[in-house]
Amino acid sequence: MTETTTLSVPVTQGDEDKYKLRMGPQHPATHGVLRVDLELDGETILDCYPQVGYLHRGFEKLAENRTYAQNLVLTDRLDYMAAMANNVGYCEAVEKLLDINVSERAKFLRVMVCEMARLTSHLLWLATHALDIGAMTVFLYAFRERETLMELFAELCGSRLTNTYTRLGGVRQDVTHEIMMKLDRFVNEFPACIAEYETLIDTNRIWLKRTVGIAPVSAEMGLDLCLTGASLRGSGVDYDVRKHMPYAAYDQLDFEVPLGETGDIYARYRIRMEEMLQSNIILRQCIEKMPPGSIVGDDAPDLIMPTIPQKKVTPDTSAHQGLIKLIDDRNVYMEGDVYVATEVPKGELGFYFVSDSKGKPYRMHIRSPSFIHIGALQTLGKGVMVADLIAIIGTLDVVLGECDR
Amino acid sequence: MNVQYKPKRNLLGTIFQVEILQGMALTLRKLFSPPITRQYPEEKPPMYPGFRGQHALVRDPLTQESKCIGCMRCATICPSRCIHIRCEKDTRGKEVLQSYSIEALRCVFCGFCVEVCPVGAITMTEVFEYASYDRESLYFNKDALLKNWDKFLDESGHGEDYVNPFWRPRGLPEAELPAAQRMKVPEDWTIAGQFIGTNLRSPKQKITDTHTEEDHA
Amino acid sequence: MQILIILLQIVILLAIVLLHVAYTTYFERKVIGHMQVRLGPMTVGWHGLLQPIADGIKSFFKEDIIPEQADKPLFLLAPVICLVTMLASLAVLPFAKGWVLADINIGLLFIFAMSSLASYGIILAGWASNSKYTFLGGMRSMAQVISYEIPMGMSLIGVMMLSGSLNLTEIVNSQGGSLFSIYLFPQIIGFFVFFVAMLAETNRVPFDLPEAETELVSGYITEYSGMRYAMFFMAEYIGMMVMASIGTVCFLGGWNGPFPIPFFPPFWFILKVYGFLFLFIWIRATLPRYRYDQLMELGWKLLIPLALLNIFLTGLFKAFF
Amino acid sequence: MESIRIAEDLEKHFPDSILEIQVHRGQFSAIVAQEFILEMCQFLKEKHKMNHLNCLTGVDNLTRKGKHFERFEVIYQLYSIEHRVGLRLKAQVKDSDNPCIDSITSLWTGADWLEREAFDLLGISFNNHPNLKRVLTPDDWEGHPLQKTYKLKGNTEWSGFTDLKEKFKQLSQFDFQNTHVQEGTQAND
Repeated sequence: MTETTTLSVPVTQGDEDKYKLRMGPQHPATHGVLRVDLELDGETILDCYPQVGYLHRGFEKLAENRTYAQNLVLTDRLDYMAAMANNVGYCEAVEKLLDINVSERAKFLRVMVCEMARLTSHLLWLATHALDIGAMTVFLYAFRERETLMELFAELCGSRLTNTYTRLGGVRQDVTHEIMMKLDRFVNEFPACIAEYETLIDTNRIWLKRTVGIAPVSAEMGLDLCLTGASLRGSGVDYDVRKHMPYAAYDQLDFEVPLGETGDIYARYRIRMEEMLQSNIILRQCIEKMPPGSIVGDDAPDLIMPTIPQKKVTPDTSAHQGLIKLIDDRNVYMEGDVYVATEVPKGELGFYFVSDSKGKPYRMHIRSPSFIHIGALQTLGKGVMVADLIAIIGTLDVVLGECDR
Repeated sequence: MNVQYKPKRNLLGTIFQVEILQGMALTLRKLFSPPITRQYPEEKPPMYPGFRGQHALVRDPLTQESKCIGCMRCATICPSRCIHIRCEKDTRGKEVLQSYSIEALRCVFCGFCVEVCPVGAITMTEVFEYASYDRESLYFNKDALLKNWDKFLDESGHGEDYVNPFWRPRGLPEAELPAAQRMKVPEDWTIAGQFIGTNLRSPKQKITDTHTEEDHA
Repeated sequence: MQILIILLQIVILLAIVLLHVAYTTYFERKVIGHMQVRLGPMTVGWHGLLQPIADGIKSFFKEDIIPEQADKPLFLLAPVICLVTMLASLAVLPFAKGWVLADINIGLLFIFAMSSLASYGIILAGWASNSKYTFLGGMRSMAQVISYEIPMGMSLIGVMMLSGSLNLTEIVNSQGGSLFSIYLFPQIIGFFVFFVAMLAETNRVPFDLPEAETELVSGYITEYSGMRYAMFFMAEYIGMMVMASIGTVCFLGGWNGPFPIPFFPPFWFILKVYGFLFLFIWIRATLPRYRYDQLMELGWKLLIPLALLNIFLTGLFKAFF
Repeated sequence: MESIRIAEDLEKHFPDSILEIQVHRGQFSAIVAQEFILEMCQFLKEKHKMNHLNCLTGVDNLTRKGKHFERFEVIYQLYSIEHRVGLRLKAQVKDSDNPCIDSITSLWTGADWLEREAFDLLGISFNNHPNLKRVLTPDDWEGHPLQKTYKLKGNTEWSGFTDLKEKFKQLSQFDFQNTHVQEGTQAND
């Protein structure tokens, strides 16, 4: 039927009695359109080849032909579980590139929506991860809280999923007293909800059997595979962009980064549960510390940005030791490149921008955690069973919208 | 901070399946708790003002025509390039809108067009149920967009001079806003009335807001 | 005449059981729905009461798709095998004193035989569909049945030893009429083993590996549609009822209750079966799923030794008291 | 240690390969020649504990001018979790027709997919890469979309899609009932 499509699994001599299974792209547990080509011996996976690209929309090419402000809507569609966090990541990167100041209130609002997005994403992760392992009741309990947050998003910015909330130099809307009241009530009730999920799965012997010791990742291995986020912290590597390269108002807030030891599925599960509690603490602080003021910075650009440089570009202002040239200068649209990482729920979301002094990015690269995590699946998926592979896909917390871009 | 693990199951817990029974007790309790789901077609979700739904062109109560002045700002900013505008100069040399169309199937519902509009002509209504079986009916031309506005006014019961206050962003100084967005808004939409960080739970600093009482009730 | 009466009884029994199947699905959806803080079916009829009828009509009129590469005769036969064996095992169940179609002396063995044959249907379905997921589902089912027939049989040996019979009516009678003389108390280990094996035997959560939705799409029934899919479905639910009935008969004293109900003797029996079904559903709403090898481990390393221990203890009990 | 010291140290060890060290918005980057990129990464990873590879990507410099810029450059954003300091290497790939650079998959397994992505979208090949195939676009895709020469609007469809349309046209000649009739006649023959 499909002569044109070549099977990517290389068939070599003596391989004929391997059982080949193409899991996905339409499969209940591959979280979107991930396809995994498996070679099985019974139910044990001998080789595992993830295939992505079914959702490739060419964001990096699209971005080269749109202004910085317009590209914001693309980031909603990266990790659609936490669109707010992507918005913030994108804006932080562009603000670094174009040297735009953010108002203090906007910083706190950004942290607030970031953490709300983290909660929505982690709740959805918990829901689907538990469903993958078979505990289907957790699914709806988690959605109950997620719904509260989604409605808060809708009230705040007019959209539930693709928020487009941040703007260069600030955010789109201020919070109201009502929203903060609702958020406050949510923050108070949330730890009890976490306890509820934990009653169902945390100490359950079947859950423990399915998660403890499965797909362990040591610290070296995690760094080798370039894992980030909870997947790396599960192995005990203390790497959280919010602490290492603080952005928005994270340096003014007090929170902890949970670290695991064993690096197995259970450790990552515990870390995400702890992270939810930490997010809750951050939200509480945001409510208490929200500063007054405007929601955009003083030099925030208009939404319709000019496409030519506003000031003359002056590189090579001062030289340092011959070779090192400091070309830093306050100038919008000056040539140069920045890499800014933010901690989205899935891991480290980085934006690498190259500017050629025009109003559109010359090159935008999205370092998407999901893409790298699916790449790691190739290593982690070897030698486990089919049921474990499902759990591993769940624990890596991949979103194909972000992976394929 | 290292993650805390719950204590390991002891022998009695293993024999009597304590943790499974706890889980089952929870599900049994939930059997008698009220459901959280919404019976959608009968029961509509709450719509907040400013929901980015169906597009509409605001009908000017004075002229019964669109307010659009044909400045092309919306068509310029639109990231999916789904707005098409044609203007012509009339006898007095004034730009007159000839056609205005939005391809709703290409729209990404970012709301940028509404945000940049200097006169508040284009808006996004709270209508979200307008799925259709054919593409043509989702290609809104000027008449369709004006009709959308009438439909929205009918359904929501607003007067014909209704202006969605959401499109005047909260928390911005009045001076930074275009003229069309400088409208009369409730107190807590201005910077003076904005939410400032407080401990909402401590009784001393309880803010005297009418919403507070309702929410706690 | 005799044959006519029996035929009439069979028809009545079938009608009642199939109606029960339909409404067990409704009950399951409703109970799980409410446990998951949602409502379950609501649109067809008052609170969705006519939903099972609508489902039945829908699956009856749906197209019966046969995959091109499938082994056609076996593909068509497999659901029939499943359903017929499950229906056949209904024959020996005593619903009340004298309310039994075939009061044979090896009732328990007959039921074991039939439930093993039903898994034959599942394996055939997995093989004949010629699809990878169904094949894995069929393989899992085979392994599961082989491992769990043994602890299941062994767990009931204790009951057999106490009652001294394989006839189900005899087993109920030997438990006496009072609540405290039922075999649940002396055979608590046996009951535990039986209960776990029963869940595995009927492919229910946490042992629903042959049809593990998130792993094998739908397991052995992936390629089925329409009425044949519904037949598998019916077989599964009849299987649940048969197993619940066995549990009731062997451990909970069958139709005996605290007091007899005058015009409807099987009242207590049916109530106990409903209790079992609720437990099935309740567990489904709560627990995650085991992995395939862990399931084997549980069966061979825990349940069989426990069942053997139970036999040993029962033997000691018999010998000394 | 600060980024600038690391950059200087790198310059000390690879004096000929470092073309320039830039700082932009406080971020340090070293423009390097492509020859010793693997050794440089290894040096940074081992000596300066830059054990986290943030980002690996390529840039097509066709319409961008710079002193040392070649047509393609490969960006390595490295970060030391222990010292909390990062450095960016911008390796200039010399051959613009057939760009080729050493793979760093021996240092980071995770670079595997990032290099595949750079190959897929920019057409930069990586020596010693275990499985250099397209990752985001289909295997039979033509061209590398992120090159500046890649046409934004084409007048031809992707061959896979035209094949599919051809197939559909062939199949639509037989409608559903006809197939049964044909089968029947064949059986009779």
